[in-house]
Amino acid sequence: MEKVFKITKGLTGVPMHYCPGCTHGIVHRLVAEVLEEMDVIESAIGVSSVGCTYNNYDYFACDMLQAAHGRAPAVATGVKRVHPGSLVFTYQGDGDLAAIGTAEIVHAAARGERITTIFVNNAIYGMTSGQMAPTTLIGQVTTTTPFGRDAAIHGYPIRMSEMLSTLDGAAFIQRVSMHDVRNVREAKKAITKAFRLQSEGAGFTMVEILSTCPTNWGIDPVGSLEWIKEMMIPQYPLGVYKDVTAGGDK
Amino acid sequence: MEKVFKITKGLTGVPMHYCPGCTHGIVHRLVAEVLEEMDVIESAIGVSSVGCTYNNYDYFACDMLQAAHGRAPAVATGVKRVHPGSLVFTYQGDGDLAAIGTAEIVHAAARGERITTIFVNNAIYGMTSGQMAPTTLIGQVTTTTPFGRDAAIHGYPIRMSEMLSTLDGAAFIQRVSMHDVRNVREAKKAITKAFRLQSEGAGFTMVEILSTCPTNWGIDPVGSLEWIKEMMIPQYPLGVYKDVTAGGDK
Amino acid sequence: MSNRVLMKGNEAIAEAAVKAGCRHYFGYPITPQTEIAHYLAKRMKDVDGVFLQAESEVAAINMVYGAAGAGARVLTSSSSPGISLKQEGFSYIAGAEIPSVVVNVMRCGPGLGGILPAQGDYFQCVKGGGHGDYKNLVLAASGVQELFSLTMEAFDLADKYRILVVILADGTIGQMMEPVIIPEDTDMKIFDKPWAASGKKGGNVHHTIKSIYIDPVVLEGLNNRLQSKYREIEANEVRVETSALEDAEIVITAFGTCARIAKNVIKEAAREGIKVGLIRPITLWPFPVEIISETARKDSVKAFLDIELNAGQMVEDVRLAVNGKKEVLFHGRTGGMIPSQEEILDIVRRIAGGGF
Amino acid sequence: MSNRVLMKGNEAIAEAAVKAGCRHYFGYPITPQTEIAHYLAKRMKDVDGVFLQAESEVAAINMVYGAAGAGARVLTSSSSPGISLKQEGFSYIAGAEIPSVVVNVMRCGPGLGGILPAQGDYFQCVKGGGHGDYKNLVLAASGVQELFSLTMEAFDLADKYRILVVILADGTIGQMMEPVIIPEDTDMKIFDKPWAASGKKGGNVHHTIKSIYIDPVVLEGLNNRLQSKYREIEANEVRVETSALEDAEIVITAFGTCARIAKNVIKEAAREGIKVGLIRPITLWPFPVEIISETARKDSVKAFLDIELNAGQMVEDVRLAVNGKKEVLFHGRTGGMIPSQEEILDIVRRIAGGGF
Amino acid sequence: MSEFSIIISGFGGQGVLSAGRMAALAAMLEGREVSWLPSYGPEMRGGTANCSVVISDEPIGSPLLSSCDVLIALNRPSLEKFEKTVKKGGTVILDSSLVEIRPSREDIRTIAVPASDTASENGNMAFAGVMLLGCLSGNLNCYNRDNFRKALEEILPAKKHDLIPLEMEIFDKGYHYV
Amino acid sequence: MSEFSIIISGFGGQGVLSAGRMAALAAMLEGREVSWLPSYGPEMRGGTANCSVVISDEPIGSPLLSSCDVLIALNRPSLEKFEKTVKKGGTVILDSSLVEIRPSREDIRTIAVPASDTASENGNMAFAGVMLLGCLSGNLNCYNRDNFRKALEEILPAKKHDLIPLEMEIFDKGYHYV
Amino acid sequence: MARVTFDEERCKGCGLCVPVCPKQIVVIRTDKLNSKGLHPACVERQDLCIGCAFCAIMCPDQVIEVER
Amino acid sequence: MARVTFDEERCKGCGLCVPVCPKQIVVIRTDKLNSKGLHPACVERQDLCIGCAFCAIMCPDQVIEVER
Ligand SMILES: Cc1ncc(C[n+]2csc(CCOP(=O)(O)OP(=O)(O)O)c2C)c(N)n1
Ligand SMILES: Cc1ncc(C[n+]2csc(CCOP(=O)(O)OP(=O)(O)O)c2C)c(N)n1
Ligand code: SF4
Ligand code: SF4
Ligand code: SF4
Ligand code: SF4
Ligand code: SF4
Ligand code: SF4
Ligand SMILES: [Mg+2]
Ligand SMILES: [Mg+2]
Repeated sequence: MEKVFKITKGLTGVPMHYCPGCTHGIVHRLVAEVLEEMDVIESAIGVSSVGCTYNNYDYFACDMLQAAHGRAPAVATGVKRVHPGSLVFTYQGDGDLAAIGTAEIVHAAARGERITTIFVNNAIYGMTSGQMAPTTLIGQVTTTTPFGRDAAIHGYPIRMSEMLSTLDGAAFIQRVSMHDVRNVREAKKAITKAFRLQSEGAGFTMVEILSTCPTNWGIDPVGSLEWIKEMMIPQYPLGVYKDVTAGGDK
Repeated sequence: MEKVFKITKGLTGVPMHYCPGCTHGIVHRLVAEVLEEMDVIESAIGVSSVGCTYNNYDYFACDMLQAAHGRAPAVATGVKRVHPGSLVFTYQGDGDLAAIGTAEIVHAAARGERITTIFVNNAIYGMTSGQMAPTTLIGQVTTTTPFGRDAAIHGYPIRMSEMLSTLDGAAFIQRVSMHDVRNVREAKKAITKAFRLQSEGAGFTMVEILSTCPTNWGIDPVGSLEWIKEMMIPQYPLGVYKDVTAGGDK
Repeated sequence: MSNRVLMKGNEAIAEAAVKAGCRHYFGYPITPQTEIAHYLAKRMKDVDGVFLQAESEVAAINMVYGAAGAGARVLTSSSSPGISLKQEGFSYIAGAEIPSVVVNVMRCGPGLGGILPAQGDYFQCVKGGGHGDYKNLVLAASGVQELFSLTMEAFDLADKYRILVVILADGTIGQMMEPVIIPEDTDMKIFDKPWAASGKKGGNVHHTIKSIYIDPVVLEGLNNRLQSKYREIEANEVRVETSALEDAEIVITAFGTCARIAKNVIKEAAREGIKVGLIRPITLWPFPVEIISETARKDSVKAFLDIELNAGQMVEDVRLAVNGKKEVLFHGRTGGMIPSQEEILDIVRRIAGGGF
Repeated sequence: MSNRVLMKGNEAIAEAAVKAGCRHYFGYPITPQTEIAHYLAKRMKDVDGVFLQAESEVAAINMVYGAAGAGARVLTSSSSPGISLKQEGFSYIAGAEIPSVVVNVMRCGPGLGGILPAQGDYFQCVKGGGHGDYKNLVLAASGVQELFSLTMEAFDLADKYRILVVILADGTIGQMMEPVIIPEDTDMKIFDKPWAASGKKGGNVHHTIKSIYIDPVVLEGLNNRLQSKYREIEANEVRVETSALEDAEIVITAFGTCARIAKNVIKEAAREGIKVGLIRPITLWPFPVEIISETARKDSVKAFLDIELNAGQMVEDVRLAVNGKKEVLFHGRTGGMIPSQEEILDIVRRIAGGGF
Repeated sequence: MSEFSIIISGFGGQGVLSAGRMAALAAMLEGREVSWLPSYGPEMRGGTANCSVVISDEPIGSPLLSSCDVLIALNRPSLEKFEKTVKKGGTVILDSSLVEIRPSREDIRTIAVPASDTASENGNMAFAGVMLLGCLSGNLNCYNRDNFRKALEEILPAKKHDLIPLEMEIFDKGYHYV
Repeated sequence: MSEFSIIISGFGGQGVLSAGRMAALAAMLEGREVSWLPSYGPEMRGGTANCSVVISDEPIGSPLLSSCDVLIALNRPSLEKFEKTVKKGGTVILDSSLVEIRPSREDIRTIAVPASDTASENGNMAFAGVMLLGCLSGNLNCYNRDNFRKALEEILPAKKHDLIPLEMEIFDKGYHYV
Repeated sequence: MARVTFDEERCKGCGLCVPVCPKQIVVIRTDKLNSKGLHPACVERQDLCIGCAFCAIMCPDQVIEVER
Repeated sequence: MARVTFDEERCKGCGLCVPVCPKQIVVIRTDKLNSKGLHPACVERQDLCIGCAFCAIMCPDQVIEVER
């Protein structure tokens, strides 16, 4: 018998601290598997951000820097300009990337910075106990929208993939989801493509990943997958939003 | 005889400090004329930003706040939430709005904040002596791109109107230009519409205005108008990018 | 005593702000002060107020600039890294003299550090983390009831002096619960704000809120005016709690949580016959210079012992006030560690015995 | 003398960085230091370096964090409001112990203020404008040649101690031109950076650059380590220029531009028979405590006079060092105003006459 | 009783923080001075949690405890971690349904209450804490039954008020446990 | 000459800052210590500009001047503003083509040079400053002709080097002007 | 023939692996607690396993390895 | 009949008003300096002015008023 599924060397093996059923863990594995498959664990440099994944520098086997909240793209830019030959990626949540870090991600994309952003959108601030994120859905109850997000007061959810796709520096942007096996596989393909395009110097690449937060959504892990499908995907349609290697943009 | 063109009461009359031929001056007059025509000089509140227009609080006749570099939309948000009945506008340059202030403008738009942003795009940092702006054209020589802006190093120009139009909170976004009489008139119509939609509570409104910087472009004032037409408009096409009152978006 | 309620420090801040007539909150989440936002997200609805989660701390402080510059009572809150991001805003608010109230529930640093209690932002908030010459009025409570009253007062002080008031608490003060008596009717002063940019409202005064002055003579004029305002505050607004100073041989200086621990130490030490007193600055700025320098002049006093949750920050102000008259010793813990009563008692014993 | 070139202070900083092997610059424009960027935008091309204009000061300092954390020598530069925005970054860099060099060519504040020279960011850069306990190594030149050498040294100091070094200059120092001798060959040390996150390069050490430690014991450990590093720097790296201290009755303390003016004053005063000396801290931190406290102990010294382009900041460190032994007087100008030689001389005369 | 300090400790999900809050509230309603201080931190999630409660007839000095009069331990790691902080002559109240070991010290009193078992027998495992708080009250008199009931009423949302009689029943079981 | 201070002042576009820089550079090439300090500010644009130059045989104290040995005034407001800063016995060199008034003080020497007129007669209005610098050199000996030429060569971009002979001609006119 | 192995100590009992198993052989052992105090998942009838690895793909905690 | 008035003291001589005049009657007076030291614009043949206000619309400095 042969191992058809084994734990990737792209991870250190340190047990992760995420809540039971939080799909951040799946995303980590996918990224790590792609690092292993591309044989870049030894040269890649990752940037952790501030969110529940603040300490994933302990989980990824490559060299890692922990960036200030929202600033991972700037940190990654610094890293990449020093090591243009290394694969450089950021791992960021929706609060990190779409709120405080808006300017940094927009400008990394506009510069066509040759980095890849793994953007985990769980429609909430997980780490700080469930406040509204820029991607929180209209009507969603959070600790800072106790009566549900009301567009008239708190504004509308931001679709980052769509927004960043308007920038010329963005080479590849795809939105994927963790809600079932097929989509998890699709996500891995997207990450592979993003990393590959990065190595080819195509420009800025990003994979937006719809992910669960059972704890702060107050939904059990399996139900949370359903919530992605039923509630999130209508607001955040999956697909490729930018692909310089394709004929045109979606 | 009747005055067919007189100096608007929307301006204080204080002589402006802009360089000869700088079209910032025209933009000021247009905004002030609309304030006068809408009879809101007494109630409107404007927010100056940091750029050559840092002190236009002395030029506009309404109450004004001077905001930190890039933060005018946040300041205006604070003002508007206190005085929801007042017309509130920001006046920002391309460095201010599209570089350091990226997060603030994106989120004011995403929130559908009921303010109007007058965004003066002159493809350069005027105030600080001609550095590259996010909107600087590829190949354009500036004090920080002495060999011309090179996309591979400095990235691509950002089209803010297009980018912000992807946000649901944006009610009206139009790009206009100062390069001739017809376009100046069109600009005034756009400002009028934006202010009107704001008073109707439609959401965030913005008018992007292509404007000259003869001093830092190193082109005489009349030649600068030509440069807008020949060089800037191909990169920044004029038109309405978002209009919730229209059938669809452009 | 029946109207006492058991409240977290963070909740007390939030409720006190509402009682003080604050109807606008702008903030960005960060531990350990998120309860302020959670509380106000609900509470502002009752009072027709505005709770707005900003996109960042930078945006939040600039929303404060706008809303308070337009005449409202406004609150924002954050914790250490978030307060660092607000430093440009602090300086602008000082320059434009906009009354504002900012809460900093300190966590441990530097950098991302940790979320446990610390007092490492004394320099930042008291000396000036932003650029240029300015002062914040800094209030430090050591219990929840006091936090409640100081928060209410903060709004009056801010309006009175057109200054930024920082409520500086460590994580312990923000997270702990104690009984609070909430005043039914408040006698909050109503401040006229003729300077505010609130729309000329039919009048013809053109209001501008700004901190830029191109002419150096004029800008120096602003600075001189600010400095004399600061001297006035120093003269009028010092608040300090002292205890057992009369015959103290050792005087502990401490604020917030450390002062609470010190009180236990004083009792214990007294039992052992060591006379320890306490000076607890409530206003960190204006700093209680006078009482400290007076105390330093007393023959009964052997030494000062400054205790902080940091590597030594307020101790500089204590030394400046003592001005060489007595020795000023320091004991600090960092990283979220808190000195135990025994630990301090031990130091006190050694000082009393001459062996520190 | 033939290889002397006439250079602006800002240009000298830029060229010195290149000479020191710095090949990465990240910055955001702001007066009065834009010439650093203009110079490097050209110069980096010659040396295959990277000049990148960041989208903001916040982005710039975080690019520094990344690039220096990945092992490179990196420079950023800004002026007062921009430095305020970098304070979170300063604290992160301190926590992660990333060697970095940051230039602050100060302008006048607070707020947007003005662009003329000032020294109002002393507290921010020396005491800690960011959160938590940390120190920057702060170098203050008072001439262009010195600025050149200190900038070069800054990179060595940063690498040696894994610390953020601030080159703190006022607008005058940045804008003025003086002859500079540019060393042909430099004996810059090459520092091994085994800690850097530069890709494991086939090795199997997993490098992480971070400032977060959840366990308070561990975080206190980091803090203790940082503090002992700071004590080491205090012991080894103090730089100070003194002049005419031997028999001085009045000792002026001043840095940067003010120290230049003071030198003229000393000459003039000597002509009038008033003995004035100067202590000019070159490292603002570590502060030259020893020489000041020694001088304070001298009987010949009557008083100290601290001169700054602010409302009184370094004077606190002078007072801490003097520790009550002599009076420390202060004279400051703000808003872009610079005290004239006559103005200071007048004060000196009054002190000498006992009437200040 | 002039000053009285309690540490309550257990797993994250066991309601340790709100148990402490209830005790503090009950004592406050009795007219006493109280303070409650939680452990907090990201490691809280899933890990252990504890809180410190001080009840006093005078203004309270430090809410931080380096030693306590009573330790209420809801799991084994809590007992192991905090046993040494109990003052000489102090008390350990432990949930014997979950904690199989006993304190090794001789100078303290131990009350082993089968709280979780009793609570689940009475229909709700979550009320184990209430039984221990009853035991605390019965044995150490820091708040009375009435005030505990008032505290429950204040803390519980209206829709859970129908559970109060059951909780008081369990409280009484603890109260009379020795 | 041990220390020698010059203020050069005029309108923004008149090349006042680079004139000062040329003087400083020429003196430096002569082996002297020099400092040059510009006025700067946003009001510069279109407004007036000035710079301070100190030339010395010893290390220079302050580069900031509250008084000067020589004032070179290229417009009337400059003369009016800085006249009082000239030291007793000092010198004012002014462009008499542009400045119609004369200093009111008796204790200073005035050299009125028709610089702009001479320069435009010789084909380039922009060289007025060079004539005044020539006058400075001829009358006050702070740098010699050769070093001034070298300074020009260093400052001017290669493509403008063909103008140097013309500039030196104008320099000489200033040099011999009294 | 296929084999699936669960590292029970790493398991958090989230149940994501349960519904995706085409053979419905993955269950949460409510009768057992691992040292984290959580109920681990396990496979009930190893023999039915087809080695599709769906369970492993959905597991966020690197609990599962699959051989075939 | 129309009249156009230039406030010469405010004028910066930028020339933006010159090419837009359909009657080509606006000129920069290179022979004259205002107190800012700049050459102001003026209209040469008032009588030809049609009051279209194009000049005023393009003027950045509120120099021009037009009557008709
Ligand atoms: C400057 C700063 N502001 C705020 C915080 C507090 N904070 C930590 S994580 C976080 C949000 C996390 O949300 P997200 O990025 O969506 O990540 P998630 O936890 O949901 O994965 C915030 C606001 C901080 N650490 N630093
Ligand atoms: C925090 C901060 N950073 C930088 C500056 C310096 N600064 C002033 S204006 C400006 C850019 C202005 O460019 P833009 O917004 O395009 O306006 P323009 O002058 O072109 O109209 C900059 C970088 C500042 N004042 N504050
Ligand atoms: S809080 Fe939410 S996002 Fe964070 S680890 Fe738990 S489930 Fe995942
Ligand atoms: S510098 Fe440019 S943008 Fe600024 S006033 Fe002058 S021409 Fe206008
Ligand atoms: S490998 Fe497939 S069949 Fe086997 S247990 Fe896992 S999901 Fe079920
Ligand atoms: S998905 Fe993984 S962690 Fe979750 S129950 Fe299954 S094996 Fe355990
Ligand atoms: S109003 Fe029209 S016709 Fe008259 S001067 Fe102006 S542009 Fe020419
Ligand atoms: S456009 Fe206005 S400022 Fe320019 S030349 Fe004409 S009148 Fe003068
Ligand atoms: Mg999230
Ligand atoms: Mg611009």
